[in-house]
Amino acid sequence: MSYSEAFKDHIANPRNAGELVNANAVAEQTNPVCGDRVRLSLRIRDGRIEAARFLAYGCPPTLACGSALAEMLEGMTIADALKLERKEIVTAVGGLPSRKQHAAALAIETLRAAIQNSVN
Amino acid sequence: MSYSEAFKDHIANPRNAGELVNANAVAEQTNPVCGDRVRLSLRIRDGRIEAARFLAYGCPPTLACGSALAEMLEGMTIADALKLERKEIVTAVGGLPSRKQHAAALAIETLRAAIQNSVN
Amino acid sequence: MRRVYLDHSATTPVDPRVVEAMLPYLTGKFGNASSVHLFGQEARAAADGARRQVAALIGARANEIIFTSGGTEANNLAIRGVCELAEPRHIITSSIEHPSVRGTLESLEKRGWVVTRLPVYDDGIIRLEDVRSALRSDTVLISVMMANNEIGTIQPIKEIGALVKEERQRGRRHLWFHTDAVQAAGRIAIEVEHLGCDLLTLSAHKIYAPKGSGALFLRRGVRLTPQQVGGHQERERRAGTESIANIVAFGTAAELAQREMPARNEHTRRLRDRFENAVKASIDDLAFNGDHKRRLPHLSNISFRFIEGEGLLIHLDMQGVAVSTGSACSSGTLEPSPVIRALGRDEELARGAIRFSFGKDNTDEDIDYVLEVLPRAVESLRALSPLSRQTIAAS
Amino acid sequence: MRRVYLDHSATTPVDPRVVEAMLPYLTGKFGNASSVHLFGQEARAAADGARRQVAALIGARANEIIFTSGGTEANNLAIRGVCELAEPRHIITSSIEHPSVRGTLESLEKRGWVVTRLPVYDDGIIRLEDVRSALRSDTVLISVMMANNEIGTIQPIKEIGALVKEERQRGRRHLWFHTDAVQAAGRIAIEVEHLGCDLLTLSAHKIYAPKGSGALFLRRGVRLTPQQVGGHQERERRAGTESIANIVAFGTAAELAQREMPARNEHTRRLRDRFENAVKASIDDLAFNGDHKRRLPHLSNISFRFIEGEGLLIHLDMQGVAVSTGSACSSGTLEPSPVIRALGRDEELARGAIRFSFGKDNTDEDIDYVLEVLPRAVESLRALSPLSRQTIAAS
Ligand SMILES: Cc1ncc(COP(=O)(O)O)c(C=O)c1O
Ligand SMILES: Cc1ncc(COP(=O)(O)O)c(C=O)c1O
Repeated sequence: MSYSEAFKDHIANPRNAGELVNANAVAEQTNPVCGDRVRLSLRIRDGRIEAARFLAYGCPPTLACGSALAEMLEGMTIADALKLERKEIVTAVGGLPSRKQHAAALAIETLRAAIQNSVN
Repeated sequence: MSYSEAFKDHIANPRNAGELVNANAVAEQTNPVCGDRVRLSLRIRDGRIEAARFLAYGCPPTLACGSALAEMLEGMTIADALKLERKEIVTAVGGLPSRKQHAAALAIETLRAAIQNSVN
Repeated sequence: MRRVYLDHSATTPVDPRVVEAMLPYLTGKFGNASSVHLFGQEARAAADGARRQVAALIGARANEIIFTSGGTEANNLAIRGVCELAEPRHIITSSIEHPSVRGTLESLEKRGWVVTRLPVYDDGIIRLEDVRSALRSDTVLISVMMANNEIGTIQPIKEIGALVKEERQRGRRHLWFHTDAVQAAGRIAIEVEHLGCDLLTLSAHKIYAPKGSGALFLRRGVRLTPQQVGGHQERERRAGTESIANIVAFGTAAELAQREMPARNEHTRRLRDRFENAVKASIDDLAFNGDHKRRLPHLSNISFRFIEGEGLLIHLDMQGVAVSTGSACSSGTLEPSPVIRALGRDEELARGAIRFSFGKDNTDEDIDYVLEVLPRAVESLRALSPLSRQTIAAS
Repeated sequence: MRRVYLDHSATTPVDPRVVEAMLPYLTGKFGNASSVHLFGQEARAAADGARRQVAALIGARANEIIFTSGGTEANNLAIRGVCELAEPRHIITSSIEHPSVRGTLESLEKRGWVVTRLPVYDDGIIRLEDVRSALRSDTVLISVMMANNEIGTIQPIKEIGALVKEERQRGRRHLWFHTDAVQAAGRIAIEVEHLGCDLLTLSAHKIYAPKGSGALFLRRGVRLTPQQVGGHQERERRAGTESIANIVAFGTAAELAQREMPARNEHTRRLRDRFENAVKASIDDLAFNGDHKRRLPHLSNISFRFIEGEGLLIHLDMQGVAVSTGSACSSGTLEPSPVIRALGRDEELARGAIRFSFGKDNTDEDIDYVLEVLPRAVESLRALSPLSRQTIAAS
């Protein structure tokens, strides 16, 4: 369980942390097994994610995946965001052991819920 | 099982080793459990042990006890020799762990047998 | 980067005096203690000397000490060794034992033993009355640790020992009392006679000796089924070539621990108390885990609300500060610490618990540094936490 | 006084390169491999590196290595670990196993297992046909050592491995093959794939690393009941804080053993052969024990008629020469060596057996010295022996 440099950087310097006051797409998802939680707030305009912020509680992979997700979302179209897969998040944090993959899954799940919840 | 200096000296420089050609009291005893063997030959004159020689086969305590016994016998009266006890042999070799006491017992036994066998 | 080690309950650095004492047994004096010749005698004499040193640390006789490969082996040997003499019956233990006791007891449960786990309440300490009322006519073993490895609480061992004696005086036979003193040794004065325990576990690497050596005190006359067999070592109680260098190290460390215990305790207590007071002053929403008084002097376990311990651990680690979330031995998993849960804490507090354990070589500068780093780390994690009210609002 | 160590089968001096490799793990890098922080990661990385080195020595994968506290523990773990998965059935072994295998099997016999001990004939080697005909439909385990610790004879491991494969191909399940390679490792090239064994035991202190470290090779997919429980270490196969310094030492020693094996073997074989030839020329009434060819290159086991081995051992020891009577691990007792008895030798020859085991650091001067001392020692003991014809006649 020794973490990669990319991973540690996401922990030390989380990207896009916080909550958007003028978000129009928000979701918070919890992993029922371990209680990990990710909250995502997006500002979407013309089918594109203008701004993204995350909050996370839980094991370090959950924090890192939240950070990686929020970072990559900014500027992305909704269509592309919906195509994002777990393994792209895993790659962005420099890899995760198999029993931590759920952290990336939770991030993707939260993204999809946020887009679903978006008030256009 | 670290041996005393006295003990090691008996092993390195056995006293009175050998077989008397003109013995008049001889015995060889075997410990039936471990096969250790002591042979004692004595020349007895006027109720006194003039010369004593031992041979021994077996564990080091058996060799040391044979040597200690033969050494202390020379010059001893038969009456005194018959009073010799196991613990005197044990003392002479610098002590023995309890599970090696049988070596001193074998020496005493051989002494008594030799005196019994003596042709006066 | 400055490195500050505050994880002395997981393992301790080896004392240079201990390294010096063991080195001859890694070089010229390399004999096998079973060998009859001089090389073997040197090894045997060294092990015997260490046995006396370890025995002295707990007021035992040298021939009551069985050297093992560590505390885990000693706990396995104690519990299985006593229980395997009997048909499955009943065992009493606490709900906050180290995994090596917990795991051994679970393996016995699978074979039909019944285990009663006593609660520790919110102070992390079992109650003598609970022990008394858990006793059954078929109770064979009581195994209660002397001091806990996560929160440092000290259990009423002497009182349990007295209870066991009382039961014996009433004619009860076949009731044995084991205590895991791995964390307590070198921090609490131990006298096995006074405590009334029949078996007691020690581990070398918690008292500034290398990992891979431990001991079981087995009171004279108490019978035990050996677990590792096929050799006459340790008076037929534990087969296997003795790890002489480690044993010598353990002996030296035991002697130093005994001699320096008051000074070490005073030092770590002062650092720990200074640390706790400063943390209390600079960080909100904390919970200190375990009874404030009846605990080891070198250990502080704090739950930080809204955050999860491992994130904090990594933050601190990236800044050179080594701490632990719960038991080092179980920190491969992400289960919230069962010890903190046993205090009645909610899951969030259990997940946010961090153990700071101080050592004889920590300095005030170490504490200064941690006090600089820790509040920032907590703050930045709380800024991320959806549970906290301190998160960043962005526009 | 000159000291000559000829007891390398009991234990070996620690190679200075091995001490150097382990020292950092006794000083700065003291972390517990279970800790998440940097100190822990250093320890874990070190153990992983050592695991690869040990695996390489026997052609295994790193994740097939379980570190233990020594060869004895590995033998216990292998045999009990495999057998405890099943109801008591049948085991095949040789009649000259090391006490740690012998003792473990005896403990299983007490629980209802049936053990067939194959004869080794006068050459000290079992026969494949005997293995084949001992096989029963309920045979669960074959445990045969790779090379014997007293006489060095090499057993037909590859052939047994092939037999086991054959049986599997015929549809047999639940038959496992374990070999104790403690004496063979570093002296015979080992490829577990080629040998076809499922479990294989190693011990660090026989290959110039410290005592207190060993390993069990467990072929991927083979199931095993852990013996020491209550911790997640060694992939749940062996609980307990890892002895990192010893593990690093073991790894380094394994790498050196692999690299230097040809040179070491050539060196010890030359010394051993020179020694044997000179002894043959200068001492009468000898018997060389074990097959002359199919044996380890560093070992010579000789029975001296008319005398008992321990007396000779002490004589030599008093002159600085360290040798052994039979297995170091059982030489606390005075039983004639069961291994020599198994060759069909009479009791006198069994009691008169001495093992000379040479090492990489022995020199020709060492041999010169022993050749000077040994004949005199034999002579003086024979002079005392009532069994001999060379005793002194006195008048
Ligand atoms: C209370 C307690 N018992 C037992 C152990 C296990 O000892 P070892 O690490 O020597 O196996 C530990 C160490 O983690 C401990 O803290
Ligand atoms: C063949 C054999 N197996 C097992 C062992 C036991 O190994 P250890 O000494 O590491 O317990 C030995 C060492 O005496 C041995 O020679």
